[in-house]
Amino acid sequence: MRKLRPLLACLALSGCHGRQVMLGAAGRDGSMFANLWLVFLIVTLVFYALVLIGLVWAILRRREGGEPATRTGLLVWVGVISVTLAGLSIASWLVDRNMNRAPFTGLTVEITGHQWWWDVRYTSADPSQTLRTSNQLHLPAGMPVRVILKSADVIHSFWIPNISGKQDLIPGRTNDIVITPEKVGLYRSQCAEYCGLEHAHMAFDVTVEPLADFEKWWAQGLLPARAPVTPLQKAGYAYVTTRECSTCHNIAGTPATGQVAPDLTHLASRLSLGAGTYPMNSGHLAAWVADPQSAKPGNKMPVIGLEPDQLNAVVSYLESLK
Amino acid sequence: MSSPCRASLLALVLLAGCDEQARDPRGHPLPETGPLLSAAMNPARPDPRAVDYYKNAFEVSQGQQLFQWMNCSGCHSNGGGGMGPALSDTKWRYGSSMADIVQTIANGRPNGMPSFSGKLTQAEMWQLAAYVRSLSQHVPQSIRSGRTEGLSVGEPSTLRDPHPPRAVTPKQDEASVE
Amino acid sequence: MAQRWPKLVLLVAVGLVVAALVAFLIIRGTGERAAEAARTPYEQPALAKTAAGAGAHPAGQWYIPAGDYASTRFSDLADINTQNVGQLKPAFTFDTGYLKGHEAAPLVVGSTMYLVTPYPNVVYALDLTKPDRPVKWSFNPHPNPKSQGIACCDVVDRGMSYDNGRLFMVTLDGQVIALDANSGAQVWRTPVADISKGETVTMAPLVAAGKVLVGDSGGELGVRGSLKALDEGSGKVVWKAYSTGPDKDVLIGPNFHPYYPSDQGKDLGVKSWPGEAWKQGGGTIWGWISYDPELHMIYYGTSNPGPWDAEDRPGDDKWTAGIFARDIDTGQARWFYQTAPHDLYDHDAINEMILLDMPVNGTMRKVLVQPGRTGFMYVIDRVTGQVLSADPYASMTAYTGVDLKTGRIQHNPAEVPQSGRVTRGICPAAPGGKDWNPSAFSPRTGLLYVPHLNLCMDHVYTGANYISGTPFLGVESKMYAGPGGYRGEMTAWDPVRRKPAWQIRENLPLWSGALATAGDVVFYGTLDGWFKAVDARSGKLLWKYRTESGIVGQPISYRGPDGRQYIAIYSGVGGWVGGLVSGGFDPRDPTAGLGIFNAVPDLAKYTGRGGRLYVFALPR
Amino acid sequence: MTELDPDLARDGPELTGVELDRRLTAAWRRQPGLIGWLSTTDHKEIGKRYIVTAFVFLALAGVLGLVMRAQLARPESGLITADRYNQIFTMHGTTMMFLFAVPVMEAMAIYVIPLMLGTRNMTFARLNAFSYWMYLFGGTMLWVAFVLNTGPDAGWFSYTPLSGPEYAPGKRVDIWAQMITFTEVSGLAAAVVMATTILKQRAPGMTLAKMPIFAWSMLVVALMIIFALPAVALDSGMLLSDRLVGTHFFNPYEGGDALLWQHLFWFFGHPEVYIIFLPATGFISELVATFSRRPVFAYPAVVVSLCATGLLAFGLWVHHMFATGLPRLGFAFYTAASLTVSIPTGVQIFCWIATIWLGRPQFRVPMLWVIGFIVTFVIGGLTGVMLASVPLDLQLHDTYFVVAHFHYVLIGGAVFPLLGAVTYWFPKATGRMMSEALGKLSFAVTFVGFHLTFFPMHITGMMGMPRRVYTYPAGMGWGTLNMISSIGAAILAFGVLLFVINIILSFRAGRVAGANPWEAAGLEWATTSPPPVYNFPHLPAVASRTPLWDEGEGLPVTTGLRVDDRELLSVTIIDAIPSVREPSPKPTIWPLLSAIAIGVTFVWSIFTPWALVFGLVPSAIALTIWFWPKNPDVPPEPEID
Repeated sequence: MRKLRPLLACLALSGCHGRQVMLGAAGRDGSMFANLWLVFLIVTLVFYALVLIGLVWAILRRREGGEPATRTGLLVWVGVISVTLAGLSIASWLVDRNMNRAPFTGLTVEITGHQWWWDVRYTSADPSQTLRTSNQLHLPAGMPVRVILKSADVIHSFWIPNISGKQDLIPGRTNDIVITPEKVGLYRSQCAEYCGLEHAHMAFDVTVEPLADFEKWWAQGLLPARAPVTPLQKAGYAYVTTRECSTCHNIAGTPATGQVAPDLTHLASRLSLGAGTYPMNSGHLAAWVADPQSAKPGNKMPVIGLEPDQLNAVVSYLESLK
Repeated sequence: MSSPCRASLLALVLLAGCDEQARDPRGHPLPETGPLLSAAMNPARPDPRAVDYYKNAFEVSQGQQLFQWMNCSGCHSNGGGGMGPALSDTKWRYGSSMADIVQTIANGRPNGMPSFSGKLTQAEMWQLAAYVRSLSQHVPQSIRSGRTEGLSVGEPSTLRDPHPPRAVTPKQDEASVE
Repeated sequence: MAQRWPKLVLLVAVGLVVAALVAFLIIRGTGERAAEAARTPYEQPALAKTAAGAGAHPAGQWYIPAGDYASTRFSDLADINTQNVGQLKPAFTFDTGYLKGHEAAPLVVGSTMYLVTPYPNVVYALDLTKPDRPVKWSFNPHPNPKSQGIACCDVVDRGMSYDNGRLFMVTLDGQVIALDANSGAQVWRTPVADISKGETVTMAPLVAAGKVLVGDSGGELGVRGSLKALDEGSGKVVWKAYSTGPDKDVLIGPNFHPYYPSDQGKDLGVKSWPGEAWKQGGGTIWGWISYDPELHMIYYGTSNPGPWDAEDRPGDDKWTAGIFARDIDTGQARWFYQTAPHDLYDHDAINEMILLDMPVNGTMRKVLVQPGRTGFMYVIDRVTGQVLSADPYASMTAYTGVDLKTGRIQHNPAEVPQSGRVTRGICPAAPGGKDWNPSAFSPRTGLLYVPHLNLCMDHVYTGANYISGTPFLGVESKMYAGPGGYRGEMTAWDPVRRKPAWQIRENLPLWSGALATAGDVVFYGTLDGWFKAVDARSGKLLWKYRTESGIVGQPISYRGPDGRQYIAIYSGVGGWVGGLVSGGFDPRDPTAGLGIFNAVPDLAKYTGRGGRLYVFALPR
Repeated sequence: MTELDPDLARDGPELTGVELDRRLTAAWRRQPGLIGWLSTTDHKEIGKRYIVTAFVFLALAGVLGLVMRAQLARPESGLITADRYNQIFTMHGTTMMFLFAVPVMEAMAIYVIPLMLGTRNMTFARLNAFSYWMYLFGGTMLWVAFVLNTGPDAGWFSYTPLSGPEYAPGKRVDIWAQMITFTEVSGLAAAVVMATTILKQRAPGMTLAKMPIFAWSMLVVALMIIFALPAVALDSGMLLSDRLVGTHFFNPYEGGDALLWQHLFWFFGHPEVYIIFLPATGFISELVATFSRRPVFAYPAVVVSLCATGLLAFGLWVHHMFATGLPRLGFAFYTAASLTVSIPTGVQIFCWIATIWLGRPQFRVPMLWVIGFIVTFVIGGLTGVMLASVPLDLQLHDTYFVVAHFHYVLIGGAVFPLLGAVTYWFPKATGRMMSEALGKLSFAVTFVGFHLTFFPMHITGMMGMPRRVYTYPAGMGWGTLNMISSIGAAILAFGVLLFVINIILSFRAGRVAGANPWEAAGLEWATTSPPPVYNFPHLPAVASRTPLWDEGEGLPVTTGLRVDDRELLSVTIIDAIPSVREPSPKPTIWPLLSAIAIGVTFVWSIFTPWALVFGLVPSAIALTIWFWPKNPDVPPEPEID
């Protein structure tokens, strides 16, 4: 029983708030998972208890009296296991079927995994309403969302534990998963398939918000980047949109049109930096731009070696990209 | 085999192994602010950085990725050329040394090669140069890879002639004569 | 049992004999009918005719590459005919001194022939009156050498135009130059392209109604395509019509009445693109412009959208890969038809449009006919933009047809390229059923002579990165011969009956233009350097001549000062497919040259580089 | 006593005792010196080398595990770089699975099985030696490469395309794939030797129904290896050719498929777990019987369970791939199959507990490991039940929950029984007992350290921590639990260290053990400790499953085998009726030389495909000499009635 206590503590943790926990139950699948897991947990605990009781009893029992009916016991045991497993199978199958029956209402997000960041595209029948962003996901609460998953290089896995289970992004295949976030809040997703050097730093933020807020966010996302205002920002703009940055990154409405790295159009409105490596703030932004290889060694952004005043200007401009 | 002999052999393997297989995400820069390509001016003394790139599998693979990302493949295809000259043959209009190639990438060339100075870091240019050399088997066979994850582009580089044809250094191709 | 055998055998034998007899009669009957049909097809009254008013051209002269505004490339000289063409001999040759693709058509004005070479776009004026045809003058515009590196498919020049004592030429780096035809002196020079953005100019400018019309090249480099009209006298830009972007940039106004609803709406040049993709959206104009003086309208096609990777640009990508009709004075669009909405394969619409008047379903219609890169022969009402018919003339797997109700091309879902998985067997390949090399039309036969391709490809999207002045493609592709194993084909197409009259298979892709003459001879050249003359009615090969290099030029015919009929053609391999030889590329890489070199890895066996004008005439 | 006929060539009533020992020793001993040492075909020597080598790999991989725990003790720790960490976790997994777990089980069997079956050596003794050399070379190559910074870094599962030619530049993954080739050759060789030995070389009278359960488990395992390993051999071969000569097996662009790798890998990979686990259940059955002083309860049920597990193991592999987007309908089948496999395991656990119940348990050190096994393994089994469910697996997959699960299964389910088995058979191999006190201490420390390390991982997994991350951000709530795990890992390592110390001390100064110190029932205890080079003076014959308990000292023997040459007795497969006297090959250096030639070919072929052509020549020469018939004129032995 010693081992049960932490297990129960774990169960208790499900009540705690975590941005990346399985028992967060913030989505349709997440809730079903929590319930099914509880069923499995109780059943397995009962069986574990039975085994331990049997073992302790076998060790401690006094060795007198006749042969107990062990043969019958074996048959009963096999019967009990079989029936229980059949029950668990059916329960699991029912939940699985239920998860797959999520209604689909039309919001489709296309996510492409890259080493080591996420390219996110909100599709629309009207191509000009297509929204492209990176390393973040905004979802309307209560609406099933179809997520189309592709990979540009190796296998990654899409997983927002609070909301739903995993689905792999496999090169040459297009997978999809329907997720239904239910609780408004901030969550975190992390790549769940080993994808190379910086697998540990391949996360993104998930914001579940009311539909109205979501639509507002989408509309804002379609706007081009803010124009620089202060002289410092203008100097940063000049650097970012003409030099190394622009070769890889896109900032809508500017000459920075690179397509091989995360979109920076509304960078400063995101919650984190470097695919969940740093929280977003000016200090981290400066640290990241100055030396992206220090916090996330091996990522594809090179060390440019900016002079201090250039760095100031660049960070000042990037910070203004709300 | 005597034990000192064995030890030295091991050390040799060790050195070779480290060079070719190491992965340094920062590249092998002399200081980024240092003089650009000083060695390119002096062909007698090759740039000390060169060997760190073209004899390193990781750097070549990074160069390969940049070759796609920076649209080099748009002109030079997978070495066969198209808008730009072929890189997989034996003709080198502007020199075949690592420093020459970096110079070409950095400053461009008059017949259409654009300049990437200010668009790429020096380390990236060296990685690209290493990959460009690999297109004509100018890097050790052991660090080339059999294929890319993509459309098959013919004979795998690992099987091409391990003895590369000797490079022809700056000789004006008649096509480039105006 | 044994006794029944002979009976059985007899029965079977008799049955077989009867069956064979019946079959023989049936086949013979069909054969006779077919032969009959082949003998008398063109005696019908309803022939297609050159559009009234657009077919005029000065007798025995050649002012613009297409010969006339209707783009027929028809010469009314008949001295050389099917009987005597076999005696053609070279009259003279001229070496240009450059070894890239010679795609231009020579011009003949009076007693002077004007030639333009590929980059560096040198112009020569040859005096035809003297026996050794000396150079009267030459002009070197000195274009920026950097432009060589951003020209997608060899540094070609497709010709000049002559009007009113002046020659109008373009340079690879995007300058339009007017020259005095007598002296070769520069009259004006206007830059219309920015090579730092990837813009070049390779097309032949068209002079009409006092304007020099010139577009741009660079659909492979994320150029935002546009057509410019320059004042013939001053070189000032009169109007400029973009192929993407808001209506005011595209010169779409109240007179714009596209036939199909999918082309109606405000600012479709922005709304049919994601985000700001239209700014690098391609739609360049590097092909041919036709002009109908009666309707006062010009017709031209726009090129592929950028990038080639269609997954990067969801939407219809207006106004790329389509045909515009515009008012020549104001540039205002009149109608538009998109041959390939959301183009998947680089199937531009820049090919030549031949203006014809012909019966369609019993009534005469003013039409334009375009052998499209999509592989369809489009017959479009040139007044309204309605597609009257679209029939495949080349091997086709990519499309299943064109819906004449909506005008939309129908894709074969199995051949839609994607990222991460190679889609195989796409026909036609990226250069299309036919590339730029123009067809000819003979009003005598009512047939269109289409030199075209039989190529298919494997294609995969890889995602594109936009860096100004570098390629913007995002594909890898590999081309090869289509069904049948041959790579080029000369088709004589009957636009009225909507089917080929005859076809000639060519081993190598056909990259030269065609010429039809009143002597009922059709001329064209092949990549292995053969210049061929065939019977316009039957396709029978009448004569051929081996030139020094592959032919990618446009043949013309003129009457010399000595009164004889001449045929002129450039020989000098190059262009997209011929670039393999002229650029010295490496065909071991199957993706080289955007994948086209894989279709002609043997080209160097047939031809070396060259750059020579050949002029043929009958012996005296 | 009359003079013995010096030409008497067969053992029998006249030829016993010292003279028999002299003659048999002369026939079976190997040459002295280095060459002799390298040439040996004695299963005991090979088995001991195998065991020691496997434990060396265990220690190395364990150290890597400690390094990983040190790195993960704190969030955003900069102790080792991402690149190093990825190499380390790959090496840890690869070494543990391919170089420790499977080989050590084979190794124990190579040592014990012939003794258990009452035979003088294994069939194909030279192949057995060859198997060891290939294993040694493969493991050495991997570790030398790792030291040279060429350690594989694509995970022990090496999913394509991460392990493919584009995303794994250099020779790192080639080393991994070629190491697989080495272990495949070695594993298949050992499996063939094992299966044939068990089927054909049992003591007369030891019918299949009287065979020790450990032999049963090894028979099932050997057959599983023969069916499972070719899948991964094919897989790694295709990977190598993709990388080296540009084939497109795993290139989706050209019609290959990244998932093909996973299917083939897990078709091997899941049975692999049972290949490790089933021998451990065999150990447990032996230990439980000995220390409960009665035969295992419901022998037929246990044997059927073993076979059922072996069969079912091949029907589960897709449960590693629930998140790959395969058709969901089929998943229900794999869930059911995965759950079904816990029935035979449940049966075995019931039987062991029932054996304890019915017996008179003695709590010696091996028995403690058995109890530790049951307490620990059952947790791993039950979390496995959770992982079999598709909806649960889609969350739990690739998190630390899974890390916890399989360490409970593999350490609790295989290493604990192994350590128990080593303690149990140590006196047989060395003639000395292991220290009981130190053994109890090491058990206690290991047990506590293990649970402290791995139990918290269930929770870190539930809290969303993915596997194979070299670091994790602060503020995720994972810090404390990871710190506990790291402390636990140190304790666990200390426990294992105590075990090793116990072995070393006991080897030198342990209490001298007799032939049967545990008073066990198996034939291996019928000979001296350590056994003579020829194992048994006369081959024993048996009539029950517990011969030593039933027959005591009067174990019947079989006679008539040659004493002047190596000869084995073959029996019929089911009833163990003697059928043929078979010569056993003499020691020779050629298995080693063949292994060297083939090993060089393998290593060389990482660099060029031509190696396969050129390397074929020395390999063929070495193998030809090895196989050359030495006595072609000796007629085959007549059948025995």
